[in-house]
Amino acid sequence: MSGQHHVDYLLGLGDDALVYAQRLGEWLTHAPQIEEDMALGNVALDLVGQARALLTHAGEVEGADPVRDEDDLAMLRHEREFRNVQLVEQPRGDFAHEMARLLWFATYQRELYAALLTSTDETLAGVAAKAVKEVDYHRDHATQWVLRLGDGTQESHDRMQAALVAVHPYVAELGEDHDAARWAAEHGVGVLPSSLTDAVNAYISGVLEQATLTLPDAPRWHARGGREGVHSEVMGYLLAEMQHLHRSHPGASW
Amino acid sequence: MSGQHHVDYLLGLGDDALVYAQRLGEWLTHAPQIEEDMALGNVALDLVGQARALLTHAGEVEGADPVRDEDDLAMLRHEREFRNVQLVEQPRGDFAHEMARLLWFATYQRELYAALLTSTDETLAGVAAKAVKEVDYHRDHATQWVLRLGDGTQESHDRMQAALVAVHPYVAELGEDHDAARWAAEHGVGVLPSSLTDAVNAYISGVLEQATLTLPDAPRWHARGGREGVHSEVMGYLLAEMQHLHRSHPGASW
Amino acid sequence: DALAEYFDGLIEQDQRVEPRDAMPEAYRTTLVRQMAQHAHSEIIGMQPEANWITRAPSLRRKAILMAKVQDEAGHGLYLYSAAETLGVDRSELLDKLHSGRQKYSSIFNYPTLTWADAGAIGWLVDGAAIMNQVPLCRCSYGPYARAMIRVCKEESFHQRQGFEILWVLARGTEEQRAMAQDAANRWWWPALQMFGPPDTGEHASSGHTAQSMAWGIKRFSNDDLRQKFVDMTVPQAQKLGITLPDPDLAWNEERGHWDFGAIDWDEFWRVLKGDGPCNEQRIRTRVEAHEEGAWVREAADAYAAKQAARRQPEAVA
Amino acid sequence: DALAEYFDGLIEQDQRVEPRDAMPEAYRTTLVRQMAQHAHSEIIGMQPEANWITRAPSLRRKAILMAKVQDEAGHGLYLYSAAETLGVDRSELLDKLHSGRQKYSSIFNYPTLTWADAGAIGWLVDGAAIMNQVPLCRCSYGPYARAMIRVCKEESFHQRQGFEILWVLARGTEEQRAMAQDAANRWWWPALQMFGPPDTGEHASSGHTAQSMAWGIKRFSNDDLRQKFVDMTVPQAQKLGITLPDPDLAWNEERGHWDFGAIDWDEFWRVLKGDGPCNEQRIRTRVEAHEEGAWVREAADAYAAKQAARRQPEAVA
Repeated sequence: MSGQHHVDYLLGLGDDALVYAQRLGEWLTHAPQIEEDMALGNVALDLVGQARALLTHAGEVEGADPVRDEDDLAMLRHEREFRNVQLVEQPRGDFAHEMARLLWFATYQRELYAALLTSTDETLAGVAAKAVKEVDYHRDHATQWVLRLGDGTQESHDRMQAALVAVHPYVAELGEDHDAARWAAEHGVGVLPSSLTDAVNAYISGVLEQATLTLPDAPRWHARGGREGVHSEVMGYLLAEMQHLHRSHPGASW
Repeated sequence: MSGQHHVDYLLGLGDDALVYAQRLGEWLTHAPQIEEDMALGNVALDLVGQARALLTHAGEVEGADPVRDEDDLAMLRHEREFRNVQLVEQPRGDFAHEMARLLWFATYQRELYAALLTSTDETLAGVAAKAVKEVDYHRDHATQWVLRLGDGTQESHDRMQAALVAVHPYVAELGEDHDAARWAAEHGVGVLPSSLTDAVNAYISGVLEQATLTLPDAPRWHARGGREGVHSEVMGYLLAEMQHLHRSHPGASW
Repeated sequence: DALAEYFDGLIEQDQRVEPRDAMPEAYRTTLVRQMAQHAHSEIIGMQPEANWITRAPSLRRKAILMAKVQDEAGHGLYLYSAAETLGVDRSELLDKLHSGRQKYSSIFNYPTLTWADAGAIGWLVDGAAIMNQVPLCRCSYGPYARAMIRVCKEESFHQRQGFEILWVLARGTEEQRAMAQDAANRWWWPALQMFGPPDTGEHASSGHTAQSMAWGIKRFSNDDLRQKFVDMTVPQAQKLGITLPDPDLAWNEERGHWDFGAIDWDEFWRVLKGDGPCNEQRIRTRVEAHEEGAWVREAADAYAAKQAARRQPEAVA
Repeated sequence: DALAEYFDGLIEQDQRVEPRDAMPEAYRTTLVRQMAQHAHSEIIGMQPEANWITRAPSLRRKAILMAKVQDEAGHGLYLYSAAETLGVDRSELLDKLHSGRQKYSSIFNYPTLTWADAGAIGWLVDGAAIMNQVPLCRCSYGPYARAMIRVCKEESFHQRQGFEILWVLARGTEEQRAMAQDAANRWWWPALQMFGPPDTGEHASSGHTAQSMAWGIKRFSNDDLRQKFVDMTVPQAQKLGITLPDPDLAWNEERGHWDFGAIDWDEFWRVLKGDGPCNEQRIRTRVEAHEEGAWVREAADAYAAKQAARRQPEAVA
């Protein structure tokens, strides 16, 4: 089972990156300005890169015969086998919604990868070393936009505040400990998500204050279960789109 | 080649029904009133029934070894092999848009099936005999709504008129003759689409006049190529959604 | 007084109360609330299954599923009509649904994650609903009882269809079997919760069970219905070859019933109070459809008024 | 006058005209129009390929495609900046694109129907674009020439990537091979049309070729570039094992060039004038993105203004 926990832990990290890259990829040609098509494309590209490294490694640790590669894992798993948090699978909203989501997610990833630099899983530590710089930029990009939108016009302030409310039910899941993470933390492979929460909240509180925004009240409900493959109903549509071509040509190379 | 024309002709009819049923199915739980969830569901259900009969028959006429059944044809063909007109694949718009589309499509289907009652392809004539009554109801349903919306409030009038404009570039394709139809007309199997156009236009003009609406000017462009498998870019997403589950379990029964 | 006596007499003799009959205000209120909640459940209950219409794995299944969702819309309409016989208006009840002042069955706050969920909903959720509803065919209020007769007939058809979906999956590929089992795992406990809190103990609610029983609106207690459901369903699960996710499930020779494990009533209350996976989504979807359709309904009204005026030109002039 | 003489001298000596240099108004106008059209083509040209980002068949291909579409955004930015050196504003040029007063390359009015289209666009469309653009690296207007050097380097990378997509497909399953061939069938003729109408004959346009050549903005005629493209591409198609959809394609020993069949200029003009499969869709997508982003751009401006004011508090007080 310890092997499975290790795999599941890596899949959780990889699926977060993959699924969020998928949503960010939808922005290309739809961004508010061309510079932002590029910037969001960059973030998505970094995340695809992280996903590829993490899924490849997950497949190696799993050691199935034959070994499942990044595409086997991305394109041929069923919805219940994906271990990403529900935050990243939510449909694209307006630009404020995306910046709220990116702020939380990149801040979480930044703390996560910083902690993983010392992972006993050397491949994972290597991924983290590269990724921590990438997500530092992502966090900064989101921060700059949250400041601009929060302290821009009345409309942008209202939209940004509404976006924080919309995203809020999904952020608790980022800090929820699950079996695979508990195993990983015990073995020095990974880190307990809950151990990152204070640093994440501190950073975000700082940004929101400077942006004249307020952290919303505790939401009436919150998302749970992504790490166990329980997703929201939008996930199936996302996977249908992502996997359809690959599944339409079984065994083909691309 | 004559066999292929026969198959293609049937696929064209079947794909129209299937793809439009797919779009109409999206309305369930989204209609403006519960009665309309039921009514649009009914139309969709009739069209799925027509599609099943037509695709099954197309597979039999094709006579591949093994014979392709309705699900092989619906779930395992690629986009370029679908022969529906582009009208039916367009994304769901507002309710006026749907009623504009349904008015054109059901009026077309009504003339079509009436003409196919005397098809030398007895199976096709049988499908037409059942379907002609169904589409008569669809046409009537659309007609009643176009009257209500056209002659309802100012907003509904404007939306209905805008919907006619939006749908207009897609209606010419319904009346375009193509190789398979020419073959079918020559052999008494089918009918030239162009031969239906006058009757379709006459009916719709009558409805629009009564609804205080006007037929839009000739559009700057019009859709072409659906019968040869050239679709609009939305088609791939529709098929991904429709086929993903089936393709995810190769060889499974349901 | 005489009216109250007449009503009490009807109830005592197990006869039907009809809209024209005088009735206690509390009886009327209870019925309106119950019928509305029931209607809302049908309407909201369309969503989890409609989620699979565009993705059904075969055209036959697509057609069956469309017809089922359509039937649920129909059930909603019967039930709103039944409620309207007591002087309320559908639009008023919908407003209460949309604003959260009236509830719907909390089972629909769970997501349908795989195709097998369409089967599990038919088998377990419709199965539990029928168990609740069959006694209502003998409900003291005539219009409700008659609506339920019609609804129950269709529901049992749906239940068989759900069973058949799972039957085929359970005899399919390894992945299909796993899908069926997973769906049963996720829907079993919420289905047991559909009968409401237990009749006694710390989780019992301060409900109106006794009064509803006296009025002939309710015929069996929550726990009795739940036990009947378990007794009916366990053999079906065995036939399917699906394991129900309860290690305490065991035949009790003495009781002549199946024993089952403890239900997580904390989860039940949590979801009921809003912290379920889909509460917000279900209401949002419903409200959006309603709001986006406002201009259509207004147009239909305006058109009807114009038509009426045209039919009576002298009255207008 | 002296300024005109100076300009003519630069052109004669094949030297670069820079923003600070005086230049004829017609030269300026022609350049602005051409650079804008070129920039618009990069921006609109993102759409057909972005259409496959979420559906790319492997993660490696997804990454490459994202990077490519991003590069196109970058090219658009270089080119708008180059145009801005002549005193116009990007937002003004975008308005002209959105309202149809300025064009983009008509090739992007065709849909990408299969994954192979991502390959065909790279191979044929970028290939044709490079053929058009390489001479512009020696364009008389400095900022344009420098932008083109950068663009061309990336474009030839894209062209190789497109070729490689088709290479893999052409060596793949039967369905993949058919997909590659189908894409070539659909993109070949539109790619040939990318060089514009023929230099002579009934379809020749009353363009500004002669003047542009004299100014060093254009270096080769449309037909010359088209021939170069055909000569380059035919051997590549042979290497791929793809048949170009032209029965008249034949090596002409005498000319030392490939002969090719008649281009359907009626279709070219029809699509250019708006009756192409995607003209409306491309502009609608672009306009929607722009309009939906208006509040974001306004917020960024407002924030920048506030920040500037904060940096100079005394100026505000």
